[in-house]
Amino acid sequence: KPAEKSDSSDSDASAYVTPLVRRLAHQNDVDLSAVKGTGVGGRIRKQDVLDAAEARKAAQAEPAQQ
Amino acid sequence: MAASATAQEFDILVLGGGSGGYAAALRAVQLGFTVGLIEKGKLGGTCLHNGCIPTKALLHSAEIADGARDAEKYGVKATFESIDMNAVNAYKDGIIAGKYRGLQGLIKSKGITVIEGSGKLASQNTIDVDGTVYTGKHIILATGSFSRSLPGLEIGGKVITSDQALTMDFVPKSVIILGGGVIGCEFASVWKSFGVDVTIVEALPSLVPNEDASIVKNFERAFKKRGIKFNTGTRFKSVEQNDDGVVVSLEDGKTFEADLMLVAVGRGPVTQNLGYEEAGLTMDRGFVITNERLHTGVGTIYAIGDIVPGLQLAHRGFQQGIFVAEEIAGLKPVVVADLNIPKVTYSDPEIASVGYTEKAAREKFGDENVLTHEYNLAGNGKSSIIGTGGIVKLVREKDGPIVGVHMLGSRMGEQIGEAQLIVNWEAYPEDVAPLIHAHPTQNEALGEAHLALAGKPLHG
Amino acid sequence: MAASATAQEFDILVLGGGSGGYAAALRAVQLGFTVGLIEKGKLGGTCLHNGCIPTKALLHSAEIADGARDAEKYGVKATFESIDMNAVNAYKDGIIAGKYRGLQGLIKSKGITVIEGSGKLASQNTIDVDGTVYTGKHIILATGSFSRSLPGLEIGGKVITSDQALTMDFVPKSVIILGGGVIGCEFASVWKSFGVDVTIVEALPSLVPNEDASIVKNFERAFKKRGIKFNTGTRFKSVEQNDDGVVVSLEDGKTFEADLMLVAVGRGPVTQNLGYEEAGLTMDRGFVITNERLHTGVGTIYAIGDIVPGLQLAHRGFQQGIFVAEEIAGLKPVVVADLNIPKVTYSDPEIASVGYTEKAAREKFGDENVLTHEYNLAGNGKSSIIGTGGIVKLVREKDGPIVGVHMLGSRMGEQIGEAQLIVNWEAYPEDVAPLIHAHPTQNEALGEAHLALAGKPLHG
Ligand SMILES: Cc1cc2nc3c(=O)[nH]c(=O)nc-3n(C[C@H](O)[C@H](O)[C@H](O)COP(=O)(O)OP(=O)(O)OC[C@H]3O[C@@H](n4cnc5c(N)ncnc54)[C@H](O)[C@@H]3O)c2cc1C
Ligand SMILES: Cc1cc2nc3c(=O)[nH]c(=O)nc-3n(C[C@H](O)[C@H](O)[C@H](O)COP(=O)(O)OP(=O)(O)OC[C@H]3O[C@@H](n4cnc5c(N)ncnc54)[C@H](O)[C@@H]3O)c2cc1C
Repeated sequence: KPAEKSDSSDSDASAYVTPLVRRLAHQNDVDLSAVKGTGVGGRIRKQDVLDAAEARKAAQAEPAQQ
Repeated sequence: MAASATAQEFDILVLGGGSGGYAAALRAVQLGFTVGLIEKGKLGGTCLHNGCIPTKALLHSAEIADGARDAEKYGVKATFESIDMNAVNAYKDGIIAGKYRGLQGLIKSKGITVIEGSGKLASQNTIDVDGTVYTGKHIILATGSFSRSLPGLEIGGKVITSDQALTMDFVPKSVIILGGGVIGCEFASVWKSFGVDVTIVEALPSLVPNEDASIVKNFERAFKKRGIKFNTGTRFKSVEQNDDGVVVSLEDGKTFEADLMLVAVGRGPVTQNLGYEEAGLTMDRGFVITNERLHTGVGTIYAIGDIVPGLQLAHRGFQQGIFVAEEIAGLKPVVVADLNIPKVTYSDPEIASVGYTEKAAREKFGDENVLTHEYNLAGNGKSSIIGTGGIVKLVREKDGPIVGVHMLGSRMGEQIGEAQLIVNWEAYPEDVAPLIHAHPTQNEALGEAHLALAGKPLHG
Repeated sequence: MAASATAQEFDILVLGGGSGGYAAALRAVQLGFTVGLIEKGKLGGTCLHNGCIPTKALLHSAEIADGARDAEKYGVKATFESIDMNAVNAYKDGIIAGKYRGLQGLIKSKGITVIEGSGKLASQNTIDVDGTVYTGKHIILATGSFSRSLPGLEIGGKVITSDQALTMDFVPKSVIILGGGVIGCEFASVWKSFGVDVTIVEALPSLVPNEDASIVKNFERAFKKRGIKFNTGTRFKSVEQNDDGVVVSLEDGKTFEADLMLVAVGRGPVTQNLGYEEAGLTMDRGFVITNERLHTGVGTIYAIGDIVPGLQLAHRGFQQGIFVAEEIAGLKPVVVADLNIPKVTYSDPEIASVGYTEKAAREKFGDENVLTHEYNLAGNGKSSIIGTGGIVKLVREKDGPIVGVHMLGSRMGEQIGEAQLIVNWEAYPEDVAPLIHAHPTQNEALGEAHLALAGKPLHG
């Protein structure tokens, strides 16, 4: 997929996360490599991690409710 | 008992209106609770009236005196004449009065009921204030601390504590300071700048013994260079007062003479005869024992500030006060470990530290898992400009975050803000390194140290 | 051409040994490259010899002068007599000499080849230094900046720039400063403390026009209180020199007289006749245009520092120098936007800022998505103790991170370290709030501001 290639520098940039985001991801058991960053250059922001944590919680809660 | 106009029932009763108590009260009313704040002396407590604030005012007068004395070095022709202690006290008291007025106004405007008088825990939910009984659904104990002495060492005459030292109307010729911790070193610094012959006597092997070894070494060197004398590693034995002053003897037989002796051997908790034991609180050498969340284990009673074992610092009191108010409100606040609370000694040079010392980190993580870097302020332009030496020492877990920052130098206390964020946010040196710090500041010394520890020193 | 003992081929050739150039060279040798560093003047460039360092030395002499003058307020009897400009210069030059020696030693010890002489880009891979041609696989241009003037305004005699102002051997009675930006305001501050009658003339509607509106307002008020005069909003028209001094006329006909006029209207890039256009670089009003990663778009030529449009600051130069060395090494360094680079004006009071102003944030995120908080230093104990007012202003995205921190007050420049971490790490006020700051510091003003913006002010 050649389209993905031009994205590679983007994903390199998003590999940098702030210590706050890293710690938050750790606390919420969120795998950063699976999170899509919405910040400048695809950078992962705090809200992205919170959203990912929320999404996972929702996914886990669903079967339990049945 | 006559019915009083003041309500006698509160959601929260706070005993003691110092740093811890008033912070708890302020946060509690913000969260919608009714609060009764019991204070027998002055709102603001030790910190405002006999602690942080007056000492820092003296230290600023000291800085001004040194500046005038050394003015010529900077091309300024000025003559230092003398210290006018009445004027120093007027300045200091003016600062205290301003802050005190502000605090009283704030407490009042927020609707906190201040109950003047001496309180005693009467049951798990009541406090007796000079005969009137007040009820609180929750009780927060914040009765603070007092200047301790050693067994058999009586305070009086020419043997004083910080309380007297802060209200003296003359500059002594010579002083012996018993205790080389924060308070002792701050007074040593002030007096030296005021022209006093100062000798510190410390039983432990060094001054500021809680600090990282590199800080200790450089701090002692700086004090020596300033002409502040100290005798460490030998215990105090006795003191005699005579017409001329005091004669202090150590256990090894050495004696020292001076006009005065300041006893600065620590602060004891104010907990005696306050009904704490009777209510069933767990006590240890006078301190109130709590769990990590500051609950005493009895009813809905919490304890905060200097009566809880640990760092005796005003901002720890603030933090604990806020914490308990939020805890009562069910907000589940985050526990901040003492280790990660910033500590500053405001002497010249200043010491600022947060997190693990190198030694503690080695014990915790193992020798092979700790890396350190020491950056010398000789390489920092702004420090040279203001004429200070010093160091920044970083302690990191190998392949892990910065776990300790230790700094020494004039004005370096102000760098503790960035340092504490780094430690509390578990930053790696590599996280700090790309953020080049403003030039030329003392702050960039922190940046350089992180660059170096990240393996890419800029100027090294 | 005679064969020279010095190698003439390098992995990296750096043109200009100022903040940007020498940082690039140092980082490049660390990464294993061979480096030739071409410098026609003195290593260290503007910042060390005619910029940051000497101005901050003057500002410290100014602080000492003010301290001696106001000593009585703090209980210190001292008499301020005069400024001895020769001694001021000796102090200042001593600082420069020390740093210069250190830098030369460092550059040498790291194995960087310093090529003395004036270089000119001869092709995409070569630089001609006074007739000798050197080759670099990569070239980094870092030729810096010079004091600009206005069209038709000639420098000379009693009309000077910062270069002359930094080497004056007398204190003038009165000065007119053309330009109310950083450099103009720093000199205004120094001279006022030295007893000079100072008037700033600024064409834009305010002093320090790049700062947040709240900072501008409070800064102007503080300068006014210090007796620094300024006339804003009207453009300079002409200046006449006579035996007594200068007469400055504005476009509205107003005139001002003084001993001297300092022209501080900005810095222009040093790029003329250096072969830049000929090599095909994109130029704009003398600046070298690059992409975000500082590549010029031509061959392997990069540009850094004051010749690249944006903030003209030494630490931006350092950062860009390090960045380009790492970029060449393939390390893919993180881009630090100019917006997130800390800025300090070292006048009294100091200004420190990083990130969006309120106005810029409203434009970027929309009026309804921006929250701000202004904390007044009147509530900060340490600021009262050292006798300064000021503010801390925070700008946050609603439900998002802090995007701007703006501070004013004596010594507040040193707070920029914590501020830049907060902004660069995209912290929420709620991330900062639980970390109580050390008491009593100026630093805790930052803590209070974050507590307030997180909805739980401690003292407010
Ligand atoms: C010389 C000196 C310098 C210091 N410098 C610093 C510094 O720079 N930075 C720093 O962080 N810390 C400093 N400290 C420590 C700081 O002052 C204390 O940590 C802080 O005041 C503790 O707060 P607290 O609320 O626990 O107690 P306190 O401030 O002691 O307040 C307790 C209050 O309770 C009242 N009280 C006691 N018993 C009763 C009762 N039975 N009924 C009613 N009221 C009662 C007291 O009157 C007092 O007002 C310094 C201390 C000293 C002595
Ligand atoms: C009065 C004043 C105060 C300042 N204060 C501050 C401050 O407090 N903080 C801050 O961050 N910034 C400050 N600055 C700005 C700072 O000095 C500059 O941003 C910084 O020096 C830029 O670095 P540079 O490497 O781009 O250029 P420069 O430092 O100007 O270095 C360029 C170098 O290139 C050399 N050079 C030029 N052309 C050639 C050639 N053809 N051949 C060989 N060598 C050449 C020059 O001799 C010079 O050494 C101040 C500036 C001034 C004027």
